Parts: sequence; C-alpha cells; structure tokens
Amino acid sequence: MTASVLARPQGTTTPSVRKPGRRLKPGRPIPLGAAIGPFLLLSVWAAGSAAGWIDPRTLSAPWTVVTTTGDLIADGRLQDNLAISAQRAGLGLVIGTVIGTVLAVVAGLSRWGEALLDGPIQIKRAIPSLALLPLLVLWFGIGEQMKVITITLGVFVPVYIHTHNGLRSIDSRYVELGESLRLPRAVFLRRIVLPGALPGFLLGMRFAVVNAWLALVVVEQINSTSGIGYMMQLAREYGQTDVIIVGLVLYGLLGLLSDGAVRLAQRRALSWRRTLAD
Amino acid sequence: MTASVLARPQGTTTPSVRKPGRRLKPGRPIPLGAAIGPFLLLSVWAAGSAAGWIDPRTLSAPWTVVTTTGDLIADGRLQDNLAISAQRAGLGLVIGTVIGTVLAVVAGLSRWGEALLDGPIQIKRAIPSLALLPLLVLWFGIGEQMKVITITLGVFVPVYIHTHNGLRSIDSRYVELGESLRLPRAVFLRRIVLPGALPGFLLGMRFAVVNAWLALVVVEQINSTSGIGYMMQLAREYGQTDVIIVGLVLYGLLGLLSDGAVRLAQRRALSWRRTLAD
Amino acid sequence: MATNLGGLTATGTVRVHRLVRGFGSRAVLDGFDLEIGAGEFVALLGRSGSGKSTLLRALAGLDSDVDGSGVIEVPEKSSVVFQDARLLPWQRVLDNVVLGLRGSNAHERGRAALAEVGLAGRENAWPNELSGGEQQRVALARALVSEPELLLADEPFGALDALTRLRMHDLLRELYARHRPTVLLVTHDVDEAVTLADRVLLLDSGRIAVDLTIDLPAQRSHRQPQFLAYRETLLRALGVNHSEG
Amino acid sequence: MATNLGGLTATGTVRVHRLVRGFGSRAVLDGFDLEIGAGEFVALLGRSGSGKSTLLRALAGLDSDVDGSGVIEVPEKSSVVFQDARLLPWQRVLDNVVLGLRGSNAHERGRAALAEVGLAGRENAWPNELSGGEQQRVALARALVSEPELLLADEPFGALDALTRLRMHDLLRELYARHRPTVLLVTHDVDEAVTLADRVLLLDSGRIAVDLTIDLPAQRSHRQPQFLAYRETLLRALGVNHSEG
Amino acid sequence: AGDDTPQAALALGAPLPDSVPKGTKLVVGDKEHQKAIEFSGEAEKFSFEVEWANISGGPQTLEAFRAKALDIGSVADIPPIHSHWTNIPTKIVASKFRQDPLNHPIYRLGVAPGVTVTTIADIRGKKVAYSPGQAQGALVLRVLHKAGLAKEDVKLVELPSTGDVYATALASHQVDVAPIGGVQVKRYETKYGRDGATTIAHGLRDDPGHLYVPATVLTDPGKAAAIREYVQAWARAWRWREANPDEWIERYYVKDQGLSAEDGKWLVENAGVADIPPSWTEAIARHQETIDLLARETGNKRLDAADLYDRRYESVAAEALATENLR
Ligand SMILES: Nc1ncnc2c1ncn2[C@@H]1O[C@H](COP(=O)(O)OP(=O)(O)OP(=O)(O)O)[C@@H](O)[C@H]1O
Ligand SMILES: Nc1ncnc2c1ncn2[C@@H]1O[C@H](COP(=O)(O)OP(=O)(O)OP(=O)(O)O)[C@@H](O)[C@H]1O
Ligand SMILES: [Mg+2]
Ligand SMILES: [Mg+2]
Repeated sequence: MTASVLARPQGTTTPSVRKPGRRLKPGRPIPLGAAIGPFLLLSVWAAGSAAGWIDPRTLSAPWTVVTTTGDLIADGRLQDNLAISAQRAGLGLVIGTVIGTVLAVVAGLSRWGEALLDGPIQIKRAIPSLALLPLLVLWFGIGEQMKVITITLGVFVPVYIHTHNGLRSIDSRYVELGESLRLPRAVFLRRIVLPGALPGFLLGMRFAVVNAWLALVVVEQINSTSGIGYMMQLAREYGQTDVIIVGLVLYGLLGLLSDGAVRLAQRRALSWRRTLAD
Repeated sequence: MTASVLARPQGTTTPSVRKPGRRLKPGRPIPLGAAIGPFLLLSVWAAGSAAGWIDPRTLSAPWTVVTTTGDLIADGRLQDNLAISAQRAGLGLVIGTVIGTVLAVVAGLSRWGEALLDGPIQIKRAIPSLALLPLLVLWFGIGEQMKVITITLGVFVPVYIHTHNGLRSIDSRYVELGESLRLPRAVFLRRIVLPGALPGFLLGMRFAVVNAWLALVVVEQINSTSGIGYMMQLAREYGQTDVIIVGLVLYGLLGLLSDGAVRLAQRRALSWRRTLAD
Repeated sequence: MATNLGGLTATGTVRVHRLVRGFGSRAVLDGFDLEIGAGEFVALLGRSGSGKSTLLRALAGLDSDVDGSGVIEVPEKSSVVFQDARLLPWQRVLDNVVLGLRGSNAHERGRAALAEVGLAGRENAWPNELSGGEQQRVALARALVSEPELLLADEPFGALDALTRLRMHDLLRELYARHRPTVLLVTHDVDEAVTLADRVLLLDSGRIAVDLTIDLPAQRSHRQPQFLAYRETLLRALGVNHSEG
Repeated sequence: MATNLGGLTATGTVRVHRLVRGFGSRAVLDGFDLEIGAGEFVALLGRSGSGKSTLLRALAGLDSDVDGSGVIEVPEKSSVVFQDARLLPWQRVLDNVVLGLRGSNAHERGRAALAEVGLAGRENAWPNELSGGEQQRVALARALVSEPELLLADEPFGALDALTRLRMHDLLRELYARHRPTVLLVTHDVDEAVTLADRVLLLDSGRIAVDLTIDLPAQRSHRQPQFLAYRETLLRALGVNHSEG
Repeated sequence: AGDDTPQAALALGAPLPDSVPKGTKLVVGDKEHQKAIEFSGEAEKFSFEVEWANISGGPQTLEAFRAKALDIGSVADIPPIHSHWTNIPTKIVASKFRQDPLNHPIYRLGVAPGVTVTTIADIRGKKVAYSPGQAQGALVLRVLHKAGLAKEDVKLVELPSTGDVYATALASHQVDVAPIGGVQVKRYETKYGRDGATTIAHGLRDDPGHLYVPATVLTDPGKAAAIREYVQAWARAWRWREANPDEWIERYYVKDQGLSAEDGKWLVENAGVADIPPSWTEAIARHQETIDLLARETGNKRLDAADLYDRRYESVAAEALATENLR
C-alpha cells in the first residue's frame, strides 16, 4: 500500500444500506495501544501510593523509585550492573538460540534425532533450575562459564520446543511440494522448513529473551559481585525496598522491550501472513 | 484407516524404477521412540556411577535412588508429599488455564482488551517469581491460598501467550468466511476462533503443566510441611543428596508424563491436520 | 425501497456507484458502476486478474483492508461462494455446511443440502479428505443452504466435471426458481454464463466492457442459433478467435 | 529400457500395474493398469471424486500414507501441477517458480517462465496477493520451467478464462513440441482433452472406462467432424446428454 | 582449587609447613572481610595467589566445596556441622567471636507489630519462623531450649530466611516471632516500630564466625601453608577494620554495598570488637552443645566438636595479632 493514490474506503462507503459486514476482526490497532496497560498500571501504583493505600515499606512510591534510580545512576551502579548483566544475557541468548534451533531441526526432521533428544530435553525442562544449579556448579565451576551455560539452558528450551512444534506443524502440502520437486535436503530446509517454522521459532524467542533476563536472578546469586540479579539480591539482604522495586521495574521494562523487539521482528518477518490480527 | 482391507504400499510397490520419491518427511515413528532418550540418559548415569566417574555425593547412583525411593515410600513420605503437591498443582493448573484462555480471547479479539491486558501480562512474565513472592505473601498470606495463586500465576502466562498468539495467527480467510456468513460472535468464537487457536493453546498447555510442577519448588518453601518442593528444599538444606536426586527424578518423570499427556491430547484434538509430522 | 415486486422486496437490489478499488498504486476497479435488479441472475466474465474477485469481495463487505472508495448497496442476507472452497479444516463436512445456520433443524437441512450436491454419506469426513471437486460442492452447499437474498459465487463450478457441473446447474436453477435470490456468478465458461444468466457482464480494465441481456427461454441449448450468437459475441469480446474455441 | 526413440529414451515411459489405492475400506483405484509411452500426451477425464488426483499422487510417489499396493514405473524427472496452486506463501512469486531449479541462470529462467504465463512484473509479489488464476499460472510456470520428462498436471487451467486458457494451451503445446515430455493432464473440459491430447482416458469406478486415441492433425478445431465425434463419445461416456452440453 | 602440584600429601596431623611453594593458589569465599583484607593492604602481601569468590552461606559454600571450586569458606556454627553430616569433611582453621557477645548479637528476635513478647519465655504458643538447616533455624531451636520449651510449645512456621522474607512475614503478621539479623534489625525497627514492632535479645551467644576448609585441601602442603598465611592476614584485617571504622564504612558499606553511611555506622557499632582467642577450648565446648541439640532435633548422628577443628591453626591468628602489636 505504498505511495497509494487511493483513499481507504471508510467514509465514502458509509451511505450503504447495511453496515459493512459484521466486523469479527479486532479492528484497527489503537495508536500506542501497547502503552495503555503499563501506563494504567503505573497510574494505579502512583494513585495508590499518593493516597496512602500502598504501604511504602513494601512497595515504594513511583517517585521514590525515580529518585532511587537517579541515585543508582549517579553513582554508576545501575548502568554497570545492567551492562554486565546484558552481556551475560546476550551471550547466553545467542548460544541458546543457535543450539535450540539446531536441535529442533535435527529432532524435527529425523525420528532418531527426536528419539534421542526430545526426552532428555523434556526432562531438563521439568527439573527446577534451582535444583539443577548445584550440578552445574559441580561441572562448570562458579565462574562466568557456569553463568552463561545456565542462561543458555534457560534459553534453548523454549527455542527448541517452539521451533520443533512449528516445524512439525508445517502443512504437509508444502512438504509434498518439496518432495515432488525433488528438493535437496538443504534447499528443503532453507525454503520450506525454516520459513515454515519461523512463526513458531519467533514465539519461542519471545520466551527466550525473557528467560535470559530471568536466569540472571538465579546465576547472579552465585559468586557474583555485579549484575542486576546481584544488585537485587543484595538489596533484599539489606531490606532496601526501594532498590528492590527499582530492580523489579527494570525487569518489567527489559521484559517489555525485549518482547516488543521480538514482536516487531515477528511483524516484519511474517508480513506475508494474512491473519486475524491484520 | 480403520478396518482396512488394503495393505500399505510398502513391499508391493518396491519393483518400481525409481525410489518412491525423496523422502523429506521424518518417516514413520520409531516404536517406543520416546523412551530411547530417557533410557540412554539413565544408562549413562548408571554406567558413570558404576564406573565411579560420578561422585555419589553429588549425584547418587540410580540404585541408591531406587532404595531411597523405597525407603521414602515405605515411611509414606513420598506418596503423601506427592499427593498434596499434585492437589496444589492441579488446582492452580485448572484455574490458571481458565484465566489464561479467557484473557487471551478478550485480548485477542478486542484491541481495547489487548491494550489493557497485554502489557501488564508481559510485565508479570518478566518479573522473577522469587522477587514477586514477598508481595504475594503480603497480599495473600502464607496459607494455601497464596500457594495456589502463585501456581496459577505461573500457569496462566503461557496459556495466555500461546492462545493469544494462536488466535491472532488464524488465517484471515476463515475470519472472512465468518464475516460473510454473518456469524454471531458466540458462534464465531466456538467454531472458528477456539478451534483455530487450539494448536497454540495446546502448546501453551505443554508449558503450563510443567510450570505448575515447577512452581511448587517456590511455593512449598513457604510455610509448608508437605509437598515435594518442601521435601527437596529440606533435603537440600540438610545436604541429603539422595533425597534431592529422588526429587529430581520425580520431577523429570512428572514432567515427561504431563507433557506426554498434553501431546497425546494434541494428537487427538488436531487429528484433522496434515502436517510434516504425519 | 419497500416496493413489493411479486413477493420480493427491492432489498434484493445491488447498487454500486463509482466504486474504486486498488492495490498499491494500481487501480483494479476504477469508477465502477453497476445496478442489479432484485431477483436478477447475472454472470460476470473477465480476464484472469481483471478484478472479478475484488468486486465480489467489495460487495460482500470483506475488503476493509483494501484501498478505495465508492458507494455500495447490497441486501442484508447474502451468501458468498469463495474462489477457494474455504472449508474450516477443523470442522467436519456437515458442520461446515451448517456453520451459518441457526435453528433446531439445521443439521437436517445441512444433510439435505449435502445430498443435493451429491455428497450424502460424507457428512463426517474432514474437509481435507475430500477431492477438489467435492470440497467445492460442500462450499456450494453451505452457500445455498442459508437461502440468501443475494448469492455471490466466485467460480463455484470450476473444479467440476461436465456431468457434475450440469447437476449443479440444475440445483442452482431450482433454488433460483424457488427463492428468486439476486445472483452474481463469476465464471470462465461462456457457455455456462449464457446457459444460466439473464444478463452477462464482461469486466475489463476496471469497468464493464460488455453488458448483454440474454433473451432466451428457460430451456437453453447449444442448438439455438441465438445461443451461439451470444456465445460468439462474448468470446470475441474476451479476445478469443472463435475458430480456436 | 535404453532403446533410443528419436533422441528420447524409454525412461519417459509410465507403467502402472494392478494399482490399488483406497481410503479406509473404500477402494478408489482397484487394480488399475496403465501404460503411457514416452512422449505421449494423455488427458485424463473422470467424475469428481473418481480418483484422478489419487492416481496422480501415486505416480508422483506422494502417497506413502495411503493404503494400497501395485507396481509403478515412472521416469526420474517429473513435475507435478497440483490441483491447488500450492505456492509457498512465505516465498515471493519468483522464488516459488525457481524453487526446484539449480544453476546460476535459475532466476533468469524463472523470470522467462513467469513472462510466458503472462505474469511479467509480478516477480516480487507474495502469492496471496495474486488472483486465483494468477496463482494457478505461477504453479504452471514452476512445473514447466524445470523441463521434466513427465508432467503430471491436475487441472492446471481450471481457474483460467477462455483467452488465458488458450494461451496456456499454446504454451504447453510449444513446450511439448520442444522437449517431448510424457504428459498426463487431468481436465474436466472435454474440448480441452480432445484439443490437446494424443489419447484420452476416462476413469470410472477405479478403472479405465474409455481409452480413446485421438487421430487428428496438430491443428484442431470444433469444425472438424471427427473432433465433434470424439467429443460426443466422451461426453456420453461421462453421462452427459449432448443436447444439454 | 584445581591445581595439581605433584607434592606429597600432607597428613592431617603433620606439622604445618612454613614455606608456600610458587604457584599456590587459594580460592576464598568471604565476601565482606575480603574487602577489609584488600583495603588494609594485606592482600598485596600474600606470597601466593588469591582468587576471591562471592560465595556465602552454608549450602552455597558446601556446593562449591563439592565442586572443588572453593578452598576457604566463611560461615557460622552450623555449616561445619552439616558438612560432616553430608560427607564433605571440613576443618575450621580460624574462629572469631565478639567481645561482650550478648550485647553485640548478630541476630535479634523480631516481634510482629501488636504482639507482646518481651522475654524469650513469652514465645510460648506463638508462631515462630523456622528455617531448618540454616543458622536462624538452629538459633530458634537453641532459644526454645533455653526458654525450657519444646518444639510443640510453639507453632513453627517453616520459611526460608533469605533476603527480607522474615521482616516481611513479621510485618504482615504471618509469624509472631522471627530471628532477624544484621541491618534487617535496624530496618525492621525503623520501618515498623511505629506500628508497635519490637525486637528482643535472645540472650544466647550467636557470635562465632569461622573460616572452614575441606579436609582434602589441607592435605596439600602448599595450600596448608598458604592458609596459615591467609589466616594471619585475616586476623590483622580485623584489627584494621576496628582501627579505621570510617574508611571501612565509606569504602565498603557505602561505596561497595550501596548502604547509607548511617546504616554502616550502625552495623559497625552493633558488631562490637572482634575477639580472636588464642585457645579454642571454650568455643569447642559451646559448639558441642549446638551439635548435641541439632543432632537430637534432626535425628542426625552425634559428632565430636573437636573433629570440626584443625587445632594446628589454633594459635595462628592470635599470634599474628600479638606480633603485630609488638611491631
Ligand atoms: N492483496 C493484494 N495485493 C496486491 N494485489 C492484489 C491483491 N489481491 C488481488 N490483487 C491483484 O488485483 C488484480 C485483481 O484480482 P482479482 O482477484 O480480483 O482477479 P480476478 O478477476 O478474480 O482473477 P481470477 O479470474 O484469476 O481469479 C489481480 O491482478 C491481482 O494480482
Ligand atoms: N485423505 C483421504 N481420506 C479419505 N478419503 C479420501 C482422501 N483423499 C481422497 N479421498 C476420497 O477419494 C476419492 C477420490 O479422490 P480424488 O481426489 O482422487 O478425486 P478426483 O478424481 O481428483 O476428484 P476431483 O475431480 O473432484 O478432484 C474421493 O471420493 C475422495 O473423497
Ligand atoms: Mg478471482
Ligand atoms: Mg482431484
């Protein structure tokens, strides 16, 4: 609809005998709609704090959080901790995504791959990460390596499951097309399997990015002197409610932003789709 | 293919000039294939323990786990803890599934619903549950209520996200069909939206069931004297490796079984699909 | 508007005024005007890509995401047969047919409609267990079972063999005689257009290039010279040299 | 097997022996035998649901999940035009056409093929931005561009208007003259079958009911009495009373 | 950890070697005192390499010991006991107490707003937060024992004592009494004091702080010698802390930990003066009482407290301080 010389039918069609069909689609997106919910949440929080319904000892007021954030930035703690955390999360995210995708393709396209990989991955997923941590410490020590591996483990699972599921859900008509064209496996993978599994993969990425941040809470309790997980842990030990809430707000923001980034990628990469959302 | 009077083409077609097409599909499922991976894992564990590569103080041998399990069953601890945990997880699962589905439909079909609900849910998802726990304790106490609510919160998120995504991915051709037939909203929901979002919902359920079990680790640390999460927590503090491993194995089993149950439901409910997996 | 025409109200009328529809900078319908009387049977011909489906979708009010302008009046109760069969893959055949029906006898009527299109006994099949022509007939059954005031059909017989196609013609004619809906039928088969319609339109370059009223008795045949004349006119307008056709 | 037939090898031959295919307890093909010589152009007619697509899928080796038995011999290099256009929705039109091609000039050949089916300039469109007929032509282009030894085409012209259809006939004829592939063309249009094919088969009740060799010059027309005779034979076999058709 | 210098293993009773061979490395987890060792300049004087690990608390240090990722851990009374019960034998190589311990306790019993508990006898019938396996859990058992109460006389509510969970649980009346430690005491009093929240002293010694080492590490003669040197520095750093409270508060509590100077001051005052005795005999006797109590309550086997200590190191710290005073 680029450089359109035509207007949308909206106004001009109105003098029609019936309404333009029962609209079952959700309709046009509300401008900045995604901001409404978080904004409302913020308002309730602010109003509750101002009116005194929220005990500042358990949930600091938004303005306290703002000033605390200011202090934390002023003495450099926030950005330093965030930077080091972002580095860990980013590294784990990249490695986990690659591993998850590769395993999903292997398990998705070969019954033996599935037989060998799928069960252990389901088991891994079912085991609480807090309980797994001692084993990881045992195998990978208490250094940076262990931290990145733990994040990787948290990331690769949703990528694997979603990509595997997406891949297995590809319409068999397209697989038949590939067979009828005698596509070599590599072409089949590149042209049919990967794009067909892309919606699943991207949904998995929405979980993966958030998991990467969440894993920090666990790994940065172990032998860390930096990172937002460490910062929050310390604040909890010292009972610094305002710092804890800064951490929570930060998590919320990071989650919203990372998720939003993946959804943007989703919208771009899947522009060929015509769905209920359009 | 019930009561078939015909044989599969396998043998009889073989004397053909070319192989029956390049097989790009994964082929027939390996009988009991799903058991191969876990079985291999078990073998490695057993072999490692027998050969002494695995330190029994960090990972007890399988036979130790079996005898410990026997002891735990003999004195009734295992089944009692499992029963109470299953009750909590089940209750949270049911409530969470209902809430997640309803919110997904509301946010999926109305832009306002989405604007209001989606952001806060993403924020909830991004906040570490360990950090949320003090707030939940504050609001809901340390009783059974808080526990079920925490599990519910862990369950509803994947159900919401997957159902919402599934719903939004419904091919617009089917939505148009609904519009052209002037379907009332209820019929549209029942005949097009819900079945169309079912694959997404079921994938969400695969995460939901596992999350319900995982949430126990967190909630059963609080004012519990029962449940498998409590059992493991206690064992960890007392350094009872064998009990911890029993717990982990139990988690692995519960995860495999719950996931397997959802996948079975998936296969049944989505039997109309013809996909790469068939 | 409420003038009574032999039991039918003028709400069966279709009016399209200065309709513009396009994709990107390319106009597909460009100031398109059309009036179809209540109970009229109109066939629409046109080159592949000429905008037939675009017009039908506009009439059905399904193109809110398409650029354009214009005025459209259509009756409330319309049915669409899409160019693809568009069966819900997760609903069995019978459920697909009764999708838009309400009332206790919906299933009964659905069954009857399926029998009429020659698919009795396939009620419980999944759509993707049907052959192409069978799927198309289910879609036809779904559109007819609701007894619409306006039937918008986009090549509803394209995947049918000669005999089945004749049977479906009979079915459509019978329904038409019974309820007198307004019909707009897209087809590529000139013979089919002349056989079934009161009026044949040819869409070209976003406008109506030919508007031919077919003045033949209800029983029509290739043997009638007028039939062949109409046929030739239309084929020539479509650009087909008759000696080839 | 390697007998040389004017530059063509017998690998273009299709042989089907005692082919059985069915769904559930219902046999669709029931001891079906067929032999098609290398470079022969065969049209396949049959009632909707008679098993034409089932046969094509068996020849293409795509029915490993269908119950059945039998012996099939087909040449290695075959192309299929499916009854639905079956374009990959996530690949642009040109990428869909060159999907099975290798080599550096693949895009060039794809472009040329698109131009031949009248879609020059639409290379970068998404499949779902095309009209029904346009999609079908892309599928045709994809099947022809790889210059197969065996072309299995399931109603490749069903969604095309009369003129476009004639152009596609010409295209197919030209390709056929150039490479002499073996062709099995499913169609519902008896005229089309008689116009294009060397031999017309009619599938009924799981077997070949009619096997008609068309003995007409390359330039065929409705005016030739033999053409009309073939046409009538086939229509009658299909159950159509000629006076109606 | 992890460097396999091919040296003859040192028997556990053999005299400590004096010289630290080149290439010896210690991994130490003592996140607070580490800074004192650094600030006081002791860290630069080590003749071996120190790698600091931020690992604290019983379960974490034990996990790290098991993973051979840590050589020295800094803990209270309970983890050395658990290490023996879980088959990771360890030895205490340094112990530090507080002068006037009853008035400088690590923990106080927090009392929920509106609940009247003024002496430990008043906790009868109350809901008491209890974390089995943790120091706070053992403290609760000891308090009950001292008050002459059985477990059944109160309602024990099992809660992990991580972070500010206990303060939150008290404030929201989920429990009536809970042991809270460190800066949480001050926070709790200032935050909830106006609602009627109080804290009371438990009247028990909760001041022991130990450096403990896996027994396997002590068989490495190089490490054994390095540990001796480390213990000396560790002791001197305690003195440095007491001599330079302002620098300590500013550089550690404010800069490093993000607390206010006020909080830091409170913490320093509350900690009192370190007592590093030349003899462990009394400490071992007190430790034995704790072991007996825990063994009874948890059903574990009784241990001999003396086995928890490596008495070759008994006088190392105190002597280091004595020679420093002479200089
Ligand atoms: N979503 C779209 N985006 C861009 N172009 C489109 C889109 N839909 C249709 N078109 C173009 O608009 C033109 C008209 O399409 P339409 O489907 O109305 O043709 P048609 O007359 O129905 O053709 P056919 O007989 O092949 O079905 C075609 O050239 C088509 O490529
Ligand atoms: N997957 C399936 N499961 C059950 N029945 C099937 C399946 N696929 C096809 N059939 C049935 O087999 C019969 C033959 O189907 P086929 O698709 O071969 O017909 P066709 O001759 O191509 O018909 P058309 O001209 O309508 O495309 C049909 O009656 C159809 O309903
Ligand atoms: Mg069309
Ligand atoms: Mg077919």
